[in-house]
Amino acid sequence: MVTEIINSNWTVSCTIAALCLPLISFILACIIPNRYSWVVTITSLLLLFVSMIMACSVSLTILNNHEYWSIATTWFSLSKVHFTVGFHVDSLTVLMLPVVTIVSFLVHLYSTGYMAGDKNVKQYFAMLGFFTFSMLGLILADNLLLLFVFWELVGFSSYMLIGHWYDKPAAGAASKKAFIFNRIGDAGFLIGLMIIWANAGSFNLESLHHVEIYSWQTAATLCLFCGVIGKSAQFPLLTWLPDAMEGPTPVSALIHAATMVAAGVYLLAKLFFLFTPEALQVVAIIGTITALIASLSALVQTDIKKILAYSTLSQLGFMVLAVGTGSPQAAMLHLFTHAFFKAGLFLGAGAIIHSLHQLEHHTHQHFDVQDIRTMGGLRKELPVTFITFLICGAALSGLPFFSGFLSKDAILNSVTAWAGTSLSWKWFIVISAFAIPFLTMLYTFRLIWYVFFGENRTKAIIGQAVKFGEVPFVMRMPLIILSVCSLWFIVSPNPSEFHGWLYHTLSVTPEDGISLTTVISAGWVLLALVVSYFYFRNRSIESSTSALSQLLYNSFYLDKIYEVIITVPVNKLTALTEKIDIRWVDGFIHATVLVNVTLAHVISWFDKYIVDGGVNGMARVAGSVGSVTRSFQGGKIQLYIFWAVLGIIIFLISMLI
Amino acid sequence: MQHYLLSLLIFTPLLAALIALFIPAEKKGVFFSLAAGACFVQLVFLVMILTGYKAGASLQFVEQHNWITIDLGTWGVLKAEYFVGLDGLNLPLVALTVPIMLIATLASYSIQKSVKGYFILLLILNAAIIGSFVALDFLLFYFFFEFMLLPMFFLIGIWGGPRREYASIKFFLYTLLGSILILIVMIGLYISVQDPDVPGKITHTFNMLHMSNPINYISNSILDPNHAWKIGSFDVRVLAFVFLFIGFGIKLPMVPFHTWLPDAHVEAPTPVSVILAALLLKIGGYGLLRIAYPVFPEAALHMSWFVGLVGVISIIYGALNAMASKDLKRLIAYSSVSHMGFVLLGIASVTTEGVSGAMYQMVSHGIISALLFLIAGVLYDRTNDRMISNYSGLASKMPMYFGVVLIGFFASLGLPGFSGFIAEIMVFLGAFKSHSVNGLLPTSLAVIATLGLILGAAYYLWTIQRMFFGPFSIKGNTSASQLPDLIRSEYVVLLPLVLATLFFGIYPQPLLDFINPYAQYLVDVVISHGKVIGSTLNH
Amino acid sequence: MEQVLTGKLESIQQSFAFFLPEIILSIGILFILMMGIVFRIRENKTDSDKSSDHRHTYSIVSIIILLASATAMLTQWSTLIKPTALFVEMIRVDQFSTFLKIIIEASTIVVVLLTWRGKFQTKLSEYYALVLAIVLGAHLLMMSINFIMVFLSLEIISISSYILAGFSFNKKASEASLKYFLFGSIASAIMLYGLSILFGLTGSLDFTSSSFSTALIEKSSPLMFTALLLALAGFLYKIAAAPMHIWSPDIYEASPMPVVAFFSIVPKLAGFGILTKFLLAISLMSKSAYDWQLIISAIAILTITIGNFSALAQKNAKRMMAYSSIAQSGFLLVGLTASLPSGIHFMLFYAVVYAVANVVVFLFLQYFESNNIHTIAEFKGVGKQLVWPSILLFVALISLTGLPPTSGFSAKLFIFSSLWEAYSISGKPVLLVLFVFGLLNTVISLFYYLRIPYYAFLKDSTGTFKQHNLTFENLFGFILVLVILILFFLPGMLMGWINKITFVL
Amino acid sequence: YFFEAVAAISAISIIFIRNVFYAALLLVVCLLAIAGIYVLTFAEFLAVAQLMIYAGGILVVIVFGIMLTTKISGKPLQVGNQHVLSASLVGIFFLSLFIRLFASESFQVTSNAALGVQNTYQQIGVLLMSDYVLPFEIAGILLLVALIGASVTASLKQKS
Amino acid sequence: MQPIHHILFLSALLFSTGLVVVIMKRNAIVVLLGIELMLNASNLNLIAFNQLNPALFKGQFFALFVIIVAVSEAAVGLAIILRVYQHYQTSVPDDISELKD
Repeated sequence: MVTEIINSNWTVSCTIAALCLPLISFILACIIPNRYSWVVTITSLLLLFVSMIMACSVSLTILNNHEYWSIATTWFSLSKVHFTVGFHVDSLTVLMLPVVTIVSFLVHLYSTGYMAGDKNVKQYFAMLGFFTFSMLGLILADNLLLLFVFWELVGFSSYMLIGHWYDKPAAGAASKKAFIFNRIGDAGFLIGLMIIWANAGSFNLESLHHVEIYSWQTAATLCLFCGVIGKSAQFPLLTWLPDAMEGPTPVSALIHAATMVAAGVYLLAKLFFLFTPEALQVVAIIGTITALIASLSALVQTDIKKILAYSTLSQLGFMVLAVGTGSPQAAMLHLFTHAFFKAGLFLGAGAIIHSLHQLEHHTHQHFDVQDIRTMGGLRKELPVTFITFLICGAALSGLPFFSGFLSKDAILNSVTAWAGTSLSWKWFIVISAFAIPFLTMLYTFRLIWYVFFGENRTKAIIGQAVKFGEVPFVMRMPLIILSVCSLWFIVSPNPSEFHGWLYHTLSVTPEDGISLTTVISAGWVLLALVVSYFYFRNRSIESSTSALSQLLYNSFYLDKIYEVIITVPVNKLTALTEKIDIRWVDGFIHATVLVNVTLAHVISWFDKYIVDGGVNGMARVAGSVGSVTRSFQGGKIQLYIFWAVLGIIIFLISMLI
Repeated sequence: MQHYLLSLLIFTPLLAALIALFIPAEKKGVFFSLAAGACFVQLVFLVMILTGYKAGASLQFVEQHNWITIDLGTWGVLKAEYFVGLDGLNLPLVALTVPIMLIATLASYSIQKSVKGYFILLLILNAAIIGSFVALDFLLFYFFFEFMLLPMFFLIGIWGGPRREYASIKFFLYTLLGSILILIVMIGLYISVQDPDVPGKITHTFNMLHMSNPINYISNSILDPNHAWKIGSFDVRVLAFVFLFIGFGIKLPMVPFHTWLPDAHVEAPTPVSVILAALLLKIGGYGLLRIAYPVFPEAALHMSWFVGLVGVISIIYGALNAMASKDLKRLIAYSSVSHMGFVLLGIASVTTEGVSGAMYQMVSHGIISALLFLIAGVLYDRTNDRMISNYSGLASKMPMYFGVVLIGFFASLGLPGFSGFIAEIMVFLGAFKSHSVNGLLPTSLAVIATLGLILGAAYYLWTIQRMFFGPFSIKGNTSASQLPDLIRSEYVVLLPLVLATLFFGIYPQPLLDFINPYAQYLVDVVISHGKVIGSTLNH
Repeated sequence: MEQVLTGKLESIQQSFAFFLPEIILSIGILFILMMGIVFRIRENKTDSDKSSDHRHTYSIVSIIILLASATAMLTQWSTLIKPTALFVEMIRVDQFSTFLKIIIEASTIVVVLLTWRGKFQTKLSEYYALVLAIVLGAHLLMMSINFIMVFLSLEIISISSYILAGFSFNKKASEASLKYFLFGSIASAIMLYGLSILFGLTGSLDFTSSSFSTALIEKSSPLMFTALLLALAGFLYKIAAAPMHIWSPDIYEASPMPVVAFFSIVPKLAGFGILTKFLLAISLMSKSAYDWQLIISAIAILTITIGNFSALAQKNAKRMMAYSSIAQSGFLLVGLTASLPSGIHFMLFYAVVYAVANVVVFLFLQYFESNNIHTIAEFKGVGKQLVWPSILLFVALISLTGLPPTSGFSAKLFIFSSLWEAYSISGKPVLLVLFVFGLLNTVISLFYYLRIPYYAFLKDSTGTFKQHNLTFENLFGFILVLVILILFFLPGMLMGWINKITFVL
Repeated sequence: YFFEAVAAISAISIIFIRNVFYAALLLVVCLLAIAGIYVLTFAEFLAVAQLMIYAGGILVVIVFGIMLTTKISGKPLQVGNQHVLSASLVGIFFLSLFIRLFASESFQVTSNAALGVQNTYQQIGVLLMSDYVLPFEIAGILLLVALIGASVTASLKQKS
Repeated sequence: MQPIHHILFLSALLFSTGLVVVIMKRNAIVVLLGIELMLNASNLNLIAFNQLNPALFKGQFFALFVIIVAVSEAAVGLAIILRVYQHYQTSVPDDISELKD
């Protein structure tokens, strides 16, 4: 399938250039002194633009000639084994390359407006560049080790970007949480890697293709799936993503919607051949649970970004579900479409937040700029934003003629095909799979109704007539591009047929005909739209205190559960180990290893320093032992003699008897 | 010249110490320049060595002179030599030692209290560390090994923090306990081993290379591999291995013999902490690789699961304790415990990957821990306060410092791109592979070890969150004006380390070229000898 | 009958040639006593206090005597390859005892120098006479092969020691002297009782004779064992080994520093000399019915442990050194326990190292005592003001602990090597116990040895110290410390010499 | 047997008598009895030495000592007991031990060899100057040392 | 029963008695007496054993030198006791205890 063609040198160098330019952007941003931080904005924008052009041209070329290639060079080698750095371009890569570079470039562009005036703008752009580099590396990597390297680096840049406003305690906490959750997944990923290594002896994806099926594969792939769970925020590690919304909104768009979180799905698709049916079942179940939880939670959120975050979660769950049902192509398709419309939604939300923030700045009034309860009727104030947001929202909710409809369709198709005709537990998953688009519709339009329709609550809060400013051009521009990308033609020329040109690159054997599911799903979402209109159109959001809504609001109290089952025990454990260290290990060693007395005297010697408890008790015991050995040398000579003679007697008895 | 480079490396600091002895104590600046100068001279020698070294497992730069030869009458001749040499195992460590000593010396610029004594001790310590790395004669090794203790004892005890006396005594006693265990084995070994090169009378030799060859054992001697001596139900050779393991493990340090480390680190002045963490700990791992494994291969194979278990326990336990630490230096010290657990795990796997990883981890940890302790020192220099809870939001106050801290912390928690990642990956490769290659370590052990990665991330990030994030505020009796960002002299010591850890993280091959042949050789030797000995015992 | 007698007389005449060192000592004792009388008479006449001059004279004269006797021994050295019995099987000169004798003479010279630097000045002629008498007694004790000679020379040492112990003439000293006397005479009474039974059982007073050893094998009864043990007790008392060690701390604390240094070396080594001979005789190349190796190891373990553990708690430096010397006796016993020729060689090496290190310690302890430093806590901050004495003292203490780079380490290494070898020959578990125990005790001993340097270097001083004229102490201490270090780096120098010593029963 | 009984009784009485002076006198009695035993076992020379040195020498010294100490302290010379239990345990142990051990041994007395010995004094004299000349000389030194020692110890009254 | 056994029993008795006296009596002079008893016990042994081979006089000579030693010990001992007496005004060893830890 993969043909190495020497002639394709051009694509190779283009790809490598596309990969390295963001890195150069990062390095430049690090080197350029603080005074010239404005230079950074320009350089990184330019570099990213070039990178994007290159990536797109590579993709287009390869899409045309199907000349997949890979190059590799030895990174380091142990005596017999070599670890390589290599890139491999195949259909998945080709799909992902433009997505990452385009979204990244747009986010860069957007950020020049959004982040204007931020004091750490240099650092911000540096990390954006670094992230793009890592993400591209992740896509291009031809072996699992390298993939893991970039996988981690992506996590690191995410950490840095979430924590960008480190003055905010919440941002710090969120970034830490994100990294640690990722790390938990990564540990699993690493175990999976190692199992593969130990059994197959290679990391190279190509050579892994030729490995026969072994019993270890289920374990290995499940471990790899742990990495996915962490990175793509699947159940049970999903709560970091909503928290990660503390980062700047463009970052959320880039990392936590379009690219990084999707990397998990990408990985699944890429390693799909390794997964055994048993593992896939787990994958499907996890995906379903995630999607359900997230979409239910999204229904009651009030923070605009959080709603989007939960929506991302549910979409990711949906994709994972797709992979689990044996259709990585569908998942990739959804990933592709999702990247654009979700980025568009986030950037749109960012635009709203930006303008509200400006407003807040002007009026010197404080209110929560991200709370949808403070918004309303923005349709008139921010028309461009409204339209783009609407288009992207429609794509998200899967209305026909939008890209989301097609990709969702593909997934639903594969789910039904997978479930088969016989009734089994798999039908629960099918039902859920159909419930999810419905829910998606509900929360999407709930959001849209609240934000853009109805009366303008912001004015009510501020209490005066204010002038809303539409966001600057550099910010509007990406919105428009992204919303255009959310239309159907990006997937397929036929708005009802997902087997478009994109799907071809992914799958060798396209299926034919408009399936029943397509029709059903179209009707289904329209029904949902109607429901949402009647249910949410004019309803104000009162903070509901009902148990159910609280449950959903806190996304089933997963965080609380973690606290109870992980954080608290770990804290207890650390306290315990500390105590063990001071009291037992030290105490034990104080008491016995140095044969009691020694340390008794150390301690009596230093006792004024050792105030910590525990040790003292030991010391006293040991000290008394010491004084016993001494006491019979008190000063009574006749007693001495007695002891000496007694010693002789003991020797005599012990030897004679 | 070529042949005396190692001796020059050892004796340069000693010579400088001797010169310093005759300079009146009032001239404070002289001692600093003298010590730094000596380190620079060493650096020149090191470069000469590195250029002259040919990759491969063989010994190079060997110097071998008779040291002690005593005729013991009926039971032969006792022979100890001045025998030094370099191979893939100790070259990286020597190459680590020299720059780290230079950095530690430079970082000692601010020492005020009895400067003369301080630098003399530092120079002696320098010589002893290099000596113990290059010595190939057990007695010589032991001499240098013990000789490190006294300068260290005084460096902690005189120039340390408020509980310095306690810490120094604890350090000394622990290490001495360990070295006594080593001494016991050493005595047993040299009595059991004869020098094959000397004909005629039995020559008891301290030569480590002879010790690791089973044919050199006097038949029916106490540690003769072909003759199973037993004490109670214990095989003597296994017992000897365990003694060595504990002896070096104390130095490493491994749980539960680690408690000297936090105390010593917390109390020691910054440069001494740097040396302690970056260099002294390595001697434990070095000893295991140099002595314990080659000399007792079958015992090592027999006990490997135990070594691995202790390694894993150290990883987890150290990390948990680090999480509980309230003192920055203590946290870093416990993280050292955790990281040195990887060394044990790697060694225990007895695979090329694992052993290479362990060796790589030693170098990497040497660089990173030096960096971390210098980082802690920066803060301590400014405020005399290392309590984590007393700081908040430092990132906005000292952005460059924050940058360096980030690099240090993430390097330590094993982010790709830093040397720690390469080392840990290789250790894991070895640990997971071990089960299928030689069946020494159960996979579950390796799986548990990955928990260490998560915990590592947790305690470092938590620290960052507490100290650097959030709005700026400090507690205690410090004021914000005491917290300027990094100054030039601090860059001088910090930057080389940052660059080194990056370099070895991105391009590990040069170091692996040194390490790998030895690791391969060691694994081959251990496995083949271990099997040979094991089979002769069964017959 | 007559011929037998003349033969005996001739052999006695020939014996005098080998007896020269002891004759020199005896004449020296008399000479010093005479000098004392002459000076006293003159003092009474001139009525002027010129005792300080006499101090020098006494010291120089005793050093000359000791040197003369040592020279005499050195000239004999080469002729001593074959042991020679003297005075009709009363004593026997051999290289082993001569070696120890030379150590003793050398240490005594140092002790004389210490006395010369010390402060007490009364009754010096008697003092030196007694010192020389102890040296003479030690010589005889190590050479004797006859119970009568053993007993007599032991008593010479003891009686002189009782008096020397009280030589500060204060309350404490007289008390120490009384204690020493009571304990010592009972120990010797017990030993005598053992010896008398031995005589009865074997019919021989010469414990190296064949009749003694055959009787030992033939009549190995509990009574024999009891008698041997009682006799051993007397020797153990001399070397201050458990359980006969209890006298030493009190005596050390109260006696003047040079006397303590003297006690810690001379009678102890003499005791080891005779103990070695006696043990070699009674263990009969381990043909004996009783496992003497076991008993000696048990004693060694006990001694090391008691010595070390009690030393831990001491606050007075001299007292601590007393316990330390008990522990060191235990280590010396380790060499004996191996019951190998190499073990005894190494014991001799250890003895040299021990003597040197101990002398250095007492040299500087005396110096510090002149600064009113008695307890360990009073060493606070000394290291910063009196740098050189503290460093030299530190090295000596490290050597006693047995850490590189001091010869104490080599000595311990050697002595435990022979023990290990003995274990691999015999496989007795008790030897292994002793091995591990002894080495672990080293860790413990480090603790108290380190306390003085610890206070000296790590604590800050409260007052200032007088800078006495230190050149002598520093120079002398430096030379001795150099010896300690050289013996680590080049132990072959001394061991080569020691290894030539052969043992014949 | 008479002498033995006397010696035994007087020795044991020393334990129970409380007056120092009487104790000393009892010792004399004991020693005299032992001298008697010497005579009976053909060690006349030793018996004489015992009489002269012990009874004549040591006892005089001891009595002298008792009187001096009494004079200094001015207290009656009563002596108390201590550690009674441990002392008697040790004593009984050794007594029973030795009696058992001695009883288990058989000592061959050379038959009538003692009767053949004549002129013991001369023989002793010759032996003293030949075989035992070194102990003889050393004993001289020992006595000298003791003399010096005693004088040194006792004479420094004025200084303290 | 052999003719020397009764002497040996007597010596054992004297030895034990001496030991008891040494440990039990509170007066140093009496302790001295105890020591003399012990020495005499040894002497008795020696003389008794001398009978096994009387021609050589070994036991007798030993005993003779023991007596000499006993004399010197007694002399020195008493001197020391007198000395202590001057300092402490007592000859009870237990009251003399300035040397303690």
